[in-house]
Amino acid sequence: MSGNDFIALSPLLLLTGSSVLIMLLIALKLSHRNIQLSSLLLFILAFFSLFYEPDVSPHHIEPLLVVDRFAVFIMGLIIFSGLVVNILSYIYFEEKEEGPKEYYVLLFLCTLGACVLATSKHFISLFLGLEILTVGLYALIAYLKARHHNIEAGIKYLVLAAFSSAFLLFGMALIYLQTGSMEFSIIGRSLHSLPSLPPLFLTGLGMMLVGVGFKLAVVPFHMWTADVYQGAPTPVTSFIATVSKGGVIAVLLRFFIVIDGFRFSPLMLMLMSIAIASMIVGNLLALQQKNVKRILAYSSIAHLGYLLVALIPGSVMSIQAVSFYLAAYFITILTAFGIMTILSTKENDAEDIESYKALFWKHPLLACIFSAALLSLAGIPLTAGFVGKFFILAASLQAGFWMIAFVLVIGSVIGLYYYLRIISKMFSGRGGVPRKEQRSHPVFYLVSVIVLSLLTLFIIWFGVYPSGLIYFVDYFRLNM
Amino acid sequence: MKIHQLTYIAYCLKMDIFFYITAFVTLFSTIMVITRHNPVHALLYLVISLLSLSVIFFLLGAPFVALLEIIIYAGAIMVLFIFVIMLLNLGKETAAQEKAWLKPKIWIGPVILSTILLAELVYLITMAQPPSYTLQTVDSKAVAISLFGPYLIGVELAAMLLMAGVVGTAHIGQQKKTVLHRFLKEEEPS
Amino acid sequence: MDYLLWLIPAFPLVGFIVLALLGKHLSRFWIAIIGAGSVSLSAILTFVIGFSFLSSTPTGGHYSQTLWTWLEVAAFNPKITLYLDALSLVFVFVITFIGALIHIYSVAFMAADKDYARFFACMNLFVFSMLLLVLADNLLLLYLGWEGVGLCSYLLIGFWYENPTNGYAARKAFIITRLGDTAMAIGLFVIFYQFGTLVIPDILALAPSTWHEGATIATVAALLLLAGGIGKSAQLPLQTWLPDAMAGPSPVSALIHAATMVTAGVYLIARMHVIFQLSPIVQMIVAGIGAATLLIAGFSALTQYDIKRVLAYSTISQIGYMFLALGLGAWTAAIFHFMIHAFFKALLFLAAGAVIEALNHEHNMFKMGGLKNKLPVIFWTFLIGSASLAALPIISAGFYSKDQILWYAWASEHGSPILWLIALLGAFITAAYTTRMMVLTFWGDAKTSVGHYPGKLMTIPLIVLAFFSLFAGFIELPHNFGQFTLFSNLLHQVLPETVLKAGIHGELLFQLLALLVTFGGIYLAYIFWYKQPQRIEKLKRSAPLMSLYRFWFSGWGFDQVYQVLFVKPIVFIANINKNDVVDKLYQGITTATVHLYRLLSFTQSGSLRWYIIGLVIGAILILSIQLML
Amino acid sequence: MILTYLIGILMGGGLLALLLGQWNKSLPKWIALGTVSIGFMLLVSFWIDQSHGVNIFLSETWMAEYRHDWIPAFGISFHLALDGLSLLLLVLTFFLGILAVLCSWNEVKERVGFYHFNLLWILAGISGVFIAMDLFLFYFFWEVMLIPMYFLIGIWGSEKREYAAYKFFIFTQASGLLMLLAILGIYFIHGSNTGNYTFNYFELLGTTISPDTAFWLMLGFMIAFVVKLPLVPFHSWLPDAHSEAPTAGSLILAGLLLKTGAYGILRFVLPLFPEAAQSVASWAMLLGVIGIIYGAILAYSQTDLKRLIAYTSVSHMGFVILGIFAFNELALQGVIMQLVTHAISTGALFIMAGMLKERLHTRDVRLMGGLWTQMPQMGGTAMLLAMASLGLPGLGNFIAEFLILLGAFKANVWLTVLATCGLIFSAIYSLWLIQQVFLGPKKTPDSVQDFSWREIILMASLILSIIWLGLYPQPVINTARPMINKLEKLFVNQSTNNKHVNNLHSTICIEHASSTASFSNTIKLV
Amino acid sequence: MNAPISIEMVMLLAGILFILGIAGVIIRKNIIFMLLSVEIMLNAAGLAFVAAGSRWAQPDGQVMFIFILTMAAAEVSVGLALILRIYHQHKSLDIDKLKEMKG
Repeated sequence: MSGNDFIALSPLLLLTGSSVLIMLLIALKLSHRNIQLSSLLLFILAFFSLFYEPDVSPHHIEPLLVVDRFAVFIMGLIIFSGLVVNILSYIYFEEKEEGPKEYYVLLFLCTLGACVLATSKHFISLFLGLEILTVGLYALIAYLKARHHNIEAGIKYLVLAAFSSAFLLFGMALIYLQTGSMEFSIIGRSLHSLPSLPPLFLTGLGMMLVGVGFKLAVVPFHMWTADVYQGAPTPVTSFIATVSKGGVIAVLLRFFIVIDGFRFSPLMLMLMSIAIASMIVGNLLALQQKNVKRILAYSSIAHLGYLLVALIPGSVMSIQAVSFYLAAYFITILTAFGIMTILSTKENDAEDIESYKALFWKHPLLACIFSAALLSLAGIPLTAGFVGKFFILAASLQAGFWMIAFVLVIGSVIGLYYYLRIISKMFSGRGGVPRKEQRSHPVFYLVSVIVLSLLTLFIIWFGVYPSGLIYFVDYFRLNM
Repeated sequence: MKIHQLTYIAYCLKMDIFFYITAFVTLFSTIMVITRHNPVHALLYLVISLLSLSVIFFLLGAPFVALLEIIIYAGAIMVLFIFVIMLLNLGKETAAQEKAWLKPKIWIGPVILSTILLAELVYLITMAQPPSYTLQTVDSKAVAISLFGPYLIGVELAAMLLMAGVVGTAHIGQQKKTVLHRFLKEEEPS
Repeated sequence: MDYLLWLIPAFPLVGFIVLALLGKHLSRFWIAIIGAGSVSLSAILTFVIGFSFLSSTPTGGHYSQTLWTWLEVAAFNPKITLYLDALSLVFVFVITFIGALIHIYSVAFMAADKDYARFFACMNLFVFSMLLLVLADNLLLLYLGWEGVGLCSYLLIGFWYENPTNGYAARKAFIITRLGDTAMAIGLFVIFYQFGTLVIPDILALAPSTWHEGATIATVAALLLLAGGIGKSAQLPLQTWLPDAMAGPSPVSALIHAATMVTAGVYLIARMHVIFQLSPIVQMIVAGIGAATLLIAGFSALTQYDIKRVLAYSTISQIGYMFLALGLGAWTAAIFHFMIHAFFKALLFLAAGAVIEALNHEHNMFKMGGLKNKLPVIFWTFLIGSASLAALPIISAGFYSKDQILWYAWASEHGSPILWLIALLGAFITAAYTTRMMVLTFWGDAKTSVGHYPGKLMTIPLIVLAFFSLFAGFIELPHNFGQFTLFSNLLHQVLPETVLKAGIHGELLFQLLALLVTFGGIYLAYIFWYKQPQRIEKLKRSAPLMSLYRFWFSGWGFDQVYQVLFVKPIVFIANINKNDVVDKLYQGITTATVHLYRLLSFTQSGSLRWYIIGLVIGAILILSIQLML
Repeated sequence: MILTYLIGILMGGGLLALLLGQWNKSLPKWIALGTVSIGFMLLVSFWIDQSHGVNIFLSETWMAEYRHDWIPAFGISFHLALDGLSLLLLVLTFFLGILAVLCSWNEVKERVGFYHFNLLWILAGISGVFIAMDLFLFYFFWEVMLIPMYFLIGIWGSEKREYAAYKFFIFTQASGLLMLLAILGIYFIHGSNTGNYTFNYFELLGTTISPDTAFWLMLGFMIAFVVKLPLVPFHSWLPDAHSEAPTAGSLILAGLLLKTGAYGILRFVLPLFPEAAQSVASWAMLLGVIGIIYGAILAYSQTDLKRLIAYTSVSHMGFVILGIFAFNELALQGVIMQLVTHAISTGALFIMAGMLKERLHTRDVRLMGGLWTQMPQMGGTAMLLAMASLGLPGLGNFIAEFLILLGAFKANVWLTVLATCGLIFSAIYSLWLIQQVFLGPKKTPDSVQDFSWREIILMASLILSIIWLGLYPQPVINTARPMINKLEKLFVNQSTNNKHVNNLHSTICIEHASSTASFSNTIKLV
Repeated sequence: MNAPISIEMVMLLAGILFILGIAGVIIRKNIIFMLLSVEIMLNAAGLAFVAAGSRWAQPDGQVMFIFILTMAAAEVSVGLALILRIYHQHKSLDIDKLKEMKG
């Protein structure tokens, strides 16, 4: 490992170091607030270390990792989400019965896992990144261990994740058997001369898709999503919804680009059917759901379907679309869950749709922020979600995938219904004047609200004037 | 040294027959694992399965892994299981519960599903027809060089993986007397 | 004088605007002044302009005045242009003169009504619209007046709006006339695309050179226009609205539903006579419709007991005569009958209104009687009007106009013995029901006491109208009476002369026949309803006659047939489809989606085992896709 | 620049109202009124300038233009332009905007700031739709007007407001997304044809598209527009949305939102896909006619006043479709007149329904009756509006409908005849409405107030406009003429080999020809 | 050193083990059995890796196996901790009783 390698890997190293450091701080019996603040600082540090990445050409740390612009972009998103989740977590866990300190360690570890995914170019790093993320998540999901839902969600996630990991591994083994290497580029090279995919490889890929599909929660591997989203503590849910999906999408994209899998029609057919099924099933499942967390879980199924739609053409525009949509989706979903976190009480998370009734009259700002997020998820103009969806449609129509684009439209329309349901719930009822509640943590509350407002501004900024982000996305595009 | 001798003996004893016997033992004991009602029995069958698998690893020329299989899997991990089973005193009750549960009506569906999957997998694997090749022993040295050479980062990541496991287990396993809010229970440190 | 033309409709328009906007702030006196005064001013102006027109016929035989271009799109550029020729002059004269009289009458008649201003506003608006109709130089402007009078008719029939029956009658009138109007609108489209213009003189000039006689397109256009005329003039088969329209105040019936509006169809056909001439079939149809209507309405009039309904049916019948004349090509005869009819029918309605008011709103003739001595002025004027209606020979104006039509029914080149016979029969019935009405109302025993005696404002218009009903006929005398043809001379500037069959003689014979028939009718009615009422009782005992009586009484069952054929199906469809069947489609989609949701959320059972099975099934599916490809 | 100012004023005013609404309840009304009035005055003075300074009759179609890069990566620019059609609709927007503010003066008592924010942003969105000349920007504004409208219905509506708001939003959004697909389709086709990827309307105009593709793309556009219009069978959102919305909402829905659909067809569908539009013309006309009659029949059977009026809109919008697909100047001018006059007359009816609701607290016509006695002014106004709605000559709607029918008659005789029959149905429901509400025996026991001064001003302005348009519509016609002429030119070439000529029409032609022939023969003989 | 074991046979063995593991996960009621079955699956995957590695005479397969082992250990430890939790909360390890969240 040369010095350059260190610089290139500095975000990963910083995250690793942070987790260890926090462990030490816990051992020093620092208070929750101090640990929170230091972890925040460390996150910021990790985030800013990205700015020092050598941005000339992809930096390979053979054979496992590669740090290129795309990786930096995805890592940026991931660390940023970690940062936001970190900020939002304070009040949430401060109010809960559980000692919140290990939480920060696990948060760093999960972020690390996702970053490894984003940079990996080898099955081993893929697997390890995924497992760091997953194992960390087991504990995070079941973090409030006295609560039945948390534990239930934890064990469901654990068994299913291990199960799907086995599929992933078996698939990798088959591919390895076929190609003799676990590095993406070599796999790609060995496939290069072949006009069609060898069956062993295809089988392996299929089994890998099961594993990846599970992580992405696409149909038919989606059924855990709602239970886990509901059971997990809200900040963790937002983490699952963003970080774990983002990392996996990144590595999937990289894998397909490197092996140039877009040439192989069976593969694309598989992805297409998954995407279509996800868009329809996800949106339908959320239709009359009463639990907002579950609604967002089901909607995430659909959104991952949209992302797959963007990915399928495999063109330059589709990579841009994936990046853009990912960014928009991250910001949006963080905002949505952020509101949920803020509104959560000591006993209950704000997950019942009824708890949003007349929110607009009680907390106009929060309601507006939440509405903006939901509208962005629904893909309504003026929000980043719209530009993202537009990007996806453009990418898929450019390649002539009318059918999928049409399904996407249908899905969005069904989706509208449940987003609107939440919104109209917030505006329904004629609540009295906003009452001043005594907040137990005014400073952190304020900070959280400011962060969410900033995120909302981003949502609207990217919705109204997306040029900047588009440029950014293009700059940090994955090279083909 | 011993390992080499063992493989040599195996070689002398017509390796393929040896392989098939071991494979049969593995399969048989695995089937027993998933059909036994008593957890302890199942666990013991699993140990047998793991042991016979390690023999297969030997046969495949991977002695290092074979040993790890015995030491870590059959040794450490299984012990963890046994420990938990003992801790929770899962014995007859579980056995009865499983016995009541495992009726053909229940398992026929999953078995059919599994069979379908198996058939597909077998078909796809055999269809592949990989070229003939020679099995070579990849000894522990090669593995070690590779582990601490190119895959060093992987090892470090594995360390973080374990750390995640440890922290998680520690947090979840931690016992608390009450589930009340810790601020309200100041006098009882957790 | 043509620059003053616009003032004729402008007076009533101003009257309307003032009354509509300020009505509730004005005293009754001023309302009366404005309402009646505006129309009277128009009437005076009409006399002035008419005098100048008659004294020195302008070049081209018409005055015209363009106010502004209404709109200009591509080749379509109708202008707001007023056009006064002999035909319009007759109509304008009738409208303003009789209109003014009726307005004056109304000042007293409506004096007790709470909506005094609204009444005069509507009446003024009506006069304005009607004037526009007859003064329009293009069909679009004519259509404006045409619809405008329809609106006013609607407003005035439903004037006493608290009673839903009145509202129903008003709507019925509007909608049935609208049927005709719609056809007429289509006619305008056809005409526009044929001639590229809607200006009436241009059309009349172009038509003979564009179409040959009997051309299909001419027939289509004429039929469509005829449909408009039928609706407005309450001819078969759209006549059913007029009897119900009597729900309005009597002056309204006099002005709108007797004198002017209902004859708009006559005006339209006369105005567009060239097109009708080009389509002999349609002209036959016009005659046929007129003949059929005059009979049907006559028989119905014979059975009514509401005095105003008798007059209404008689109006339909008399307009039938006019249509007959139009169909025969006796254009001037039709217009002449229109004018005479306007005088005596307005008179009859006004007098009937006075009777009704005198008897405290009693409409039933069988409850009247013996008014001869109690209301002498009314009696005498009513008698004169009736005489004119029954076409009492020599002394009544109605005789001269109707006799002309009877003669042409025989002698015109389109005439035929059948038409003549029908017209003769019609004359008989007319005489009969007129006499019946007369004797029931004014002779016999008084059954209801008189509560209200008409004042001078009411009687003077009656007397004036009676005068005209008696003497107006003398401006057009039959051949054998000296051939004094002042009226047709005037109109022949516009309308062609009637072509007679060759070698027809013996007009005197026909006149004598008509005289006989008229007296026959009078005698019959006199016997049945005055001398020997028991005879009618005897007749009523026979079942077939009674059902015939009911059939006639209901206006030949047209209402019932329309009710079953059109009204009920439409109302039925509308009501069963109240919640919009299309909406059900979308609800169906929604329901289907919700069911899908239920189905899918059933899979989210919460069971880990099931989730794993799902995963396995997914894997199987994925591998199957590969196996298949 | 005036174009950006207009939108900017509205958006800024909206934000200001929202912010100041926190402090003072009546301030937002005045801000909204001021904002819209300023915009209106700007626009009217611009209109007068244009019609005086430049000869509007033959001059350049485009009167103002503004362009600025927005998302260059996609060739998207912030491109606004104004021609006669846009100008008319903009004037209408601001006019009705003022009325919308006025008519909710006392009606809205809660969340006044947010209400006026929504109101102004709807107007901004609509204005944007009318002047956006970049397809992406158009779609953007198209959606922008929906969200505040959704809130307007969903928050300040009556009992079933949520259902109505959903339905409205989902219908328009679904169809809008299909349009987005079509927009992208034409974008890529144009891009791959020319290498110039742009959403610019003017550049996309000349795109050559294969007929099949063009057909599907056109359907994509059409679906969005006919849902908005709405054309039967896509109308079912409209009665609910109209009847549940607050008065100003109904006014804007009926007066402006529906017009965006027609505008879209005129601006985009016809110029972008002339052949494809031609190929569906008879079907579209048929649907338009069905809409005329179906809407009228439904209107007749309604008992909810606002629903009734809503269905009349369906009926009237059928005329619009009929006229548009007749492809000739008469019909198109009629369509534009119909847009303007329908906005005014139906808007006025909705305002009146709102006033009745304020007084009687019901929209059920069965509970009304005999109101004329107490409210002669309102009764007279209602009568006039009903007459406008049934197409009484002398009022604006007549001009519109007559021109449409006249134009359509040329294109398709039988359908036009059917459509003309719609006039009968419109008479039936209009009179039924008047009868139920104002005539008949009095059913409301308590005394109700007639118009207040504010309401008189409101109604007087509407009524005067209707009469003005009925008697002298020339300014409107002249303003729209250059645009219409251009549009008509697209179809002139096709009309010579028009296959949709109906039997009757051809017989008319043949008759015409033969009669002239025989006429000349007779001349020769003479 | 030559070994005549056919690689197909080894992969078949791995496949069958894998499927047996799946079957185990599906049919068992006790969460501990489920975990055991998952271990079987992971083991099968490991076998496949080792076989593939020896087919290419590379150490990578074994390296992967070691990482799988690591993961299995971490996962089992967290899993067993969760199982203890569940037992404390529900007094049972019946997976079918963990159905509080659904729909």
